Amino acid sequence: MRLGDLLGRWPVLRQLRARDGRGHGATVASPQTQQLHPRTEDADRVVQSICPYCAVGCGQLVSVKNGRVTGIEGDPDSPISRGRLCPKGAASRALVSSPGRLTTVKYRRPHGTAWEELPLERAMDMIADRIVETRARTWQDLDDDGVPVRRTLGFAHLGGATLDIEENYLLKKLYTALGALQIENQARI
Amino acid sequence: MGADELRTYYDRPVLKAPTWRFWIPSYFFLGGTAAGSSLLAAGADAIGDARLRRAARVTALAALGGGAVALVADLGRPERFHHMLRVFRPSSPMNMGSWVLAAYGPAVGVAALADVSGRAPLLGKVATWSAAALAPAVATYTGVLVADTAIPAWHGARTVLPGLFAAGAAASSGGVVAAIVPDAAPARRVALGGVAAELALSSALVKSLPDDVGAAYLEGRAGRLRRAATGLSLAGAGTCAAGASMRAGRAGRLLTRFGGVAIALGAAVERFAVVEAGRASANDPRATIGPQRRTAAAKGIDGPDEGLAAQ
Amino acid sequence: MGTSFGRGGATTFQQDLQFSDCIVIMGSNMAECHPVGFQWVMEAKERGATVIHVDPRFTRTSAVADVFVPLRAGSDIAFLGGIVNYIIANGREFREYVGRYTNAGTIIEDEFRDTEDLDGLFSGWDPEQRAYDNTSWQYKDMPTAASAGSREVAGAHGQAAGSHGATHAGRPPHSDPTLEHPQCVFQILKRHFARYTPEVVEDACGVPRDLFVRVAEALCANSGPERTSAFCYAVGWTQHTVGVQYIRTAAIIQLLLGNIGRPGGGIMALRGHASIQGSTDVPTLYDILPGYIPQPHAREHQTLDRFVEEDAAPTGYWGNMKAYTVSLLKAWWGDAATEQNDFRFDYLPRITGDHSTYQSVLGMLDGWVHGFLLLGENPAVGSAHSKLHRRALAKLDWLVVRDLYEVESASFWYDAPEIESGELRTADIATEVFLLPAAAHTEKPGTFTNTQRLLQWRHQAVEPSGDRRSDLWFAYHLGRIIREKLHASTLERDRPLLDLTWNYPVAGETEDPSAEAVLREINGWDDRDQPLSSYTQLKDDGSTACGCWIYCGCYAGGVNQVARRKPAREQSWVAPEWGWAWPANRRLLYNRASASPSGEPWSARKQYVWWDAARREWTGADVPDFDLHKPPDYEPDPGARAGDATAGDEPFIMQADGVGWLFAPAGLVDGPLPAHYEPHESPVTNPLYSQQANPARDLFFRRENPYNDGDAYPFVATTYRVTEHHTAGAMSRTLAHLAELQPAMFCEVSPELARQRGLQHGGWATISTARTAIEARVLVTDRVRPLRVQGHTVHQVGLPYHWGTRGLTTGDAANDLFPLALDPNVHIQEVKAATCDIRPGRRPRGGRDG
Amino acid sequence: MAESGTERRVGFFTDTTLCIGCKACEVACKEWNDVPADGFDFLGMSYDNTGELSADSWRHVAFIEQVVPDASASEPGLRWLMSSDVCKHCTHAACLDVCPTGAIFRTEFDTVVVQADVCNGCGYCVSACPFGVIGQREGDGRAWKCTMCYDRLHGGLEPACAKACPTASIQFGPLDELRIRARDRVEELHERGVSSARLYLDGDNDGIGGAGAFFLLLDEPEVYGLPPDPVVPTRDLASAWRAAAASGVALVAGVALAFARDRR
Repeated sequence: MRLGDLLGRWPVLRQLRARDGRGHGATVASPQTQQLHPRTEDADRVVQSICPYCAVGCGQLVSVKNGRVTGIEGDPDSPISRGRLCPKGAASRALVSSPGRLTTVKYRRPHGTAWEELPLERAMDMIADRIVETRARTWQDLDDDGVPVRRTLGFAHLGGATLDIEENYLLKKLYTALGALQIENQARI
Repeated sequence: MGADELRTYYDRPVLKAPTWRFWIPSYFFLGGTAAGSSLLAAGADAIGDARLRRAARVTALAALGGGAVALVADLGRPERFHHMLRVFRPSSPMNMGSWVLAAYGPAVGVAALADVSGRAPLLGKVATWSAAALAPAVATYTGVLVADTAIPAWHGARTVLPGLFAAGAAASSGGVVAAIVPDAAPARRVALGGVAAELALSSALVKSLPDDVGAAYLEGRAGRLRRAATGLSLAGAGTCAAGASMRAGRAGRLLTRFGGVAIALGAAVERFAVVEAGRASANDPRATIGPQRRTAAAKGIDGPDEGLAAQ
Repeated sequence: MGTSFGRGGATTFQQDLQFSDCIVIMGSNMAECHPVGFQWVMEAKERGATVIHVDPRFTRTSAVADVFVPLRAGSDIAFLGGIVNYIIANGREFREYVGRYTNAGTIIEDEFRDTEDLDGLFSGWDPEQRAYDNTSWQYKDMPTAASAGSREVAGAHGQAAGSHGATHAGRPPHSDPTLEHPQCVFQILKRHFARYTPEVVEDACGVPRDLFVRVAEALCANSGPERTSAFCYAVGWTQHTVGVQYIRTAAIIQLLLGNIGRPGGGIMALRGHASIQGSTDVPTLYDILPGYIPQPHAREHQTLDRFVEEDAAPTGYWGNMKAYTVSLLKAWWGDAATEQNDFRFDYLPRITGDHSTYQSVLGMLDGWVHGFLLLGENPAVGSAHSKLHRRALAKLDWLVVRDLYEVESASFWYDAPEIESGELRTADIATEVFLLPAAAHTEKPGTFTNTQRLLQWRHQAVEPSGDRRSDLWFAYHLGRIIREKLHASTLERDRPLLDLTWNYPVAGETEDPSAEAVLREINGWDDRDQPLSSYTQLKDDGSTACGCWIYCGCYAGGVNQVARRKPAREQSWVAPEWGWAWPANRRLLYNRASASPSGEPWSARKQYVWWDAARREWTGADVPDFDLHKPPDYEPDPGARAGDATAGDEPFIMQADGVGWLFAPAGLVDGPLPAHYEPHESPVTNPLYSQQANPARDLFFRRENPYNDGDAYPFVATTYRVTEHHTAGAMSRTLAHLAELQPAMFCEVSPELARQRGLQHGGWATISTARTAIEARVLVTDRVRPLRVQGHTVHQVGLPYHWGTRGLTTGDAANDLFPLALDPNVHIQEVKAATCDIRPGRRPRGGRDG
Repeated sequence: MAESGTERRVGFFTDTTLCIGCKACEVACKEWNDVPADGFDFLGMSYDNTGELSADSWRHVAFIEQVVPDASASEPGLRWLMSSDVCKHCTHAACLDVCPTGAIFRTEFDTVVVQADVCNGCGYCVSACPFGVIGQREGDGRAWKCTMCYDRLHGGLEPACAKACPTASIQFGPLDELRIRARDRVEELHERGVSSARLYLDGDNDGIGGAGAFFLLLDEPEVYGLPPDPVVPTRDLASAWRAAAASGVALVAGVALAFARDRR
């Protein structure tokens, strides 16, 4: 950068020009400071969402830039939360963008002492096999008294209550068709 | 809840302790030494004592150089040291000090270089006297800097601290220069005078503060440092005087040298004592709340008896 | 809740709390666990309402309440029963409301015997089965069902019973409008609660008399035509061996005071998870199908007609249960479900008792449950006796865990406390573990149903990266793969799977199924494939399909009603155009009761829904929870069925008799009226009856589940959340900005207990039960107060349960301490009260069984 | 009095009677401003594990447990005070006055902001602040504190903490309006019998010339860790400089005297 520009950006000279003998205000602001603005203004889009923590159901606004969540704030339009969030809701951005999150499938073979990598497709196929095999092995057409039950008690499901209703619906539908009965969730706990 | 009993938030400090590390009191000492030396150099120039003048000029440059290093080293972002001259802000003693140093530094440098090189004696003279002109500011602004904080032990002593630092500047510069040229009576006198003033102002400082604030200078680490400083100064002064009284002779010179160094050390430790006292004072919520509670009461802002009692 | 009013959901919505004149928060720490919802309580307070917090601990809710009542954990029914008694004894009930809108006047069978007569038991107790035969609880001369008395069947239907009431009772043959008849509900109620005097309350709860009276008086003074009071509760009530009866008692109070169906009134159930209401409405629960239709039972329900006849009352809206069930079967098996094959009712697996998760866990330990799928759940920390759960996981053949983070339930095989202690060795654990990364709420579209039955759609913000997938993706593709594997099968058992309608449009390279298509199926369609707009359109002839009848209308007109986002400031305070609430977008349930029997508002101050005589329809601030054009004076003909059988002045349209139930002749297995029983583990003897604890509670007597006996464990332990963390901690311990706010597992004790046990503030303590011992940092605080109960002091130990072995802050799991002891109706564990001991210092390393 | 207040002065009014101690303000602040975590220490100070305002905590919720005599109940009642503290954005701001680089400056909204691209970490502001607000960040070296979300203000948004606050305990707006609202609130509380309600830093006549962030408290400031009568040190700067001038003169005189005898 040329000396002229450097001098031009020297606040002392700006003070002289502005006859500012104190140097407390705008004259000492850096170019970077003068360009400050809310990063949400740079978002590609802002999406309406709902907080995933408790059941109050606070509205959230999710800012997205280049396919990444850049911010999550309360949604002022919500008649329930009126734009406000609790500490957990306020930490939602960290929740979804934390480096601690899982990104790939981990597999532990029986008696294994360490996690192994496993392609998702392979994992899904193996899980399907386990379910089919266990179901076949433990199928009951009749119970001990000869009453039709057409079910398996060989495996169980426990779901969190942060699952969407659509997700719960498909799960219950699938498990019921499989004859799996021990389908439970957090509501029991 | 009695009015006498102070209430705090889990005994936690209200203020933040200074972030300054040992560099800063070191600079206070070195800067003061440089300033005093610049005055000695001018004095020596006036009486035409070349040996004393050279010793003073070189001491000033050495001390200031060390001080500059200390200043930069203490910054959280040393590479940005030049931002100190980014603005002109009279409300900031540190900013003012920076501008002063910006003028003082070159003067000291030129004076010393001219002397050592033996070239441009006139320029050296001008530089010497310019440095001397700025020296009082350099010696005292640090006292203002420390006083212009929220820390009770410092802010409460704002009218004494500049003087204490000036006295320290005299003592340390006199001490160092005397150690180099033991025969130079003016240096010895400046050193001894400095010590006298330093001891007087140091006790005046404590007396000027209310007990709950002044305690910071008497107790703990600060108290120990302060006592050490006093000891060194007195011992140094005694030795120096003794050395001077023994007309010439190697022994006398040796004593004077020792005395000079001890005096300088005393002045240095005194600065560390002041900084330590500030740290202790900031960490003690009572030192902050006590005096403010008294001024508040004077203004009629509700006192500790109200509040709960009203519940 | 369902048993009393007809529906298993909060009767009101959070914003409505602002119009309360008195709010009693009990069994809930609302300010800490629902801070944003709590703004409406603060609004009410600013408008002059009295806010009362009744809790074992002085919490952040107590801090802003007008009145705080310290209560011994587990003594809530004694306290609430005291209020019932106070109301009746002082004639403070809302007489007209009680007379017309409740079953107060109904005459009960002469054979009925109350706890008064049988010292803590009701008539029909069978010690062999440890179950009640509820024949004698019925309305006089009403036909009763055979199922009553069978613990197996009755117990099996907890959730269903908890969701809708009178499955067997219809309109009562005899009633006494004067409420004077000795066998009428009101008189029985009066006798039953007569012993719940302020003195007894003080003795049982440790609540000073004057303080109790202050609360009772505040409630009475703030109820009636001009004023309303509300109750807020959470898991502090449900997680007990008499949890359902806690809520019943509050329901009785609210009915007596006329606070149901009216603005500023009601009972606000505060759920702890984003869609926990949704997960019972559209359940992944063993005992119900979507919309609280019971899972058919092998003994009772082999055919659809028998099922309906057994389970649906002829009158009230449950009278249409066949239509709801048939529509569900059509949604699942489409063309394969026909009139001729009973709509494939036989495809539904049959239950034969309690198949709840705790049974499954014991099944793992006993080796008959081999596989386990955990989706966003962490029982290794979050379930009662979590140690037992970890040991069960180690017995599995295979385990699937889907979560955002690696939770303790996935990592137990190498970092469980039992590994540290040497009780388990990694190499010995044969469990095969699949850990699949889940998509976050921003990475998938879908619906949460919040605590006030409100369905809110989330738009997808970003695509999930790596192997992260939604559970919708997992369910759909798992089903697809299994169907492909079995497509050639001729086995009868595979028919339901192969006949299943499983064709959802997928999009994107990850082939994500369309959540909107699933929502459309939940809403349902008619024979021309047009989306239905109301459950009243559902038919029992197979011409309609509907995945969840109570959600019918959420996709009305082919529009995603759930995604509606009309800003609050642009509509009324009820905000009917924000999301969609079940049923039929009604925000305040039973709101017909906000008008007098003749249809006018009880008062101008409390008007909400009323009869517009000119336009001959119900109108007001909300969607009327009533037939829109049924006049107040409508009287059903004797033969009327279902909705037509409900009179114009009967607001509880789901109930067979159209009124709120002070007395529950059916639907509950542990009594038609609430009675105070001590927690299974309690340091005191029941001050009210010689029957110590709920006789019908679920217990599991086995080695891994020892119960505390007597003096070894002199203190009361209670668990709870703090604002800064979320449940088992996977969503908060992992985040620096939350973890730093509560960085250590701690326990809260009173200065007195600290002195007695030598506990150092800030130091460590070891808390032990017969199950195990855990350690925690000690927080000595006046907020925990020793209580005087029956003349001696009861100390309580507060335990947040957010910690585990993983995350940025780790600690022992409080749930390790608690046994399996469950409510018999809904099989929810008791973790709000148990006995324990506490000692200074850290727990012994190695063998954790202290 | 705005130095360069081209906009209306804005501020925070924190009404501690509405605070439920949820700490949403602390988290919302850190999430928006990317402030790092401040350590995972269990402090045992009621529910306060933040401890104090610092470079890494720009909001701090204080928790105070008090046993108080309750006339209406048979046993003494409890009072659990909660208050969300923040930078006061003083009218006469010590940190700004002493900052040698101009990193700290007064914005057009009359707030006090540190420019991270200018600060060289001299630490002077840390000792100067009479509230112990501003601090130096470990490993970063620069000074940090609340900016009242200066970037958000530019976009017409309210600060993150005020927006999140579930119970409107933290209120943001034009300072003059907030002050009127606060005084009405205190009157109302007194009428309700909350006689201990009082405002802190609500006027222009205190030692800092008024604050951009003021509070409604239920006890003395020091109970919340706040100084009862804070003063901006630079108020007394002149007297310090006078002392310096005097000592400078004395120093020169002293040295001159030391040479006097040797003049030839």
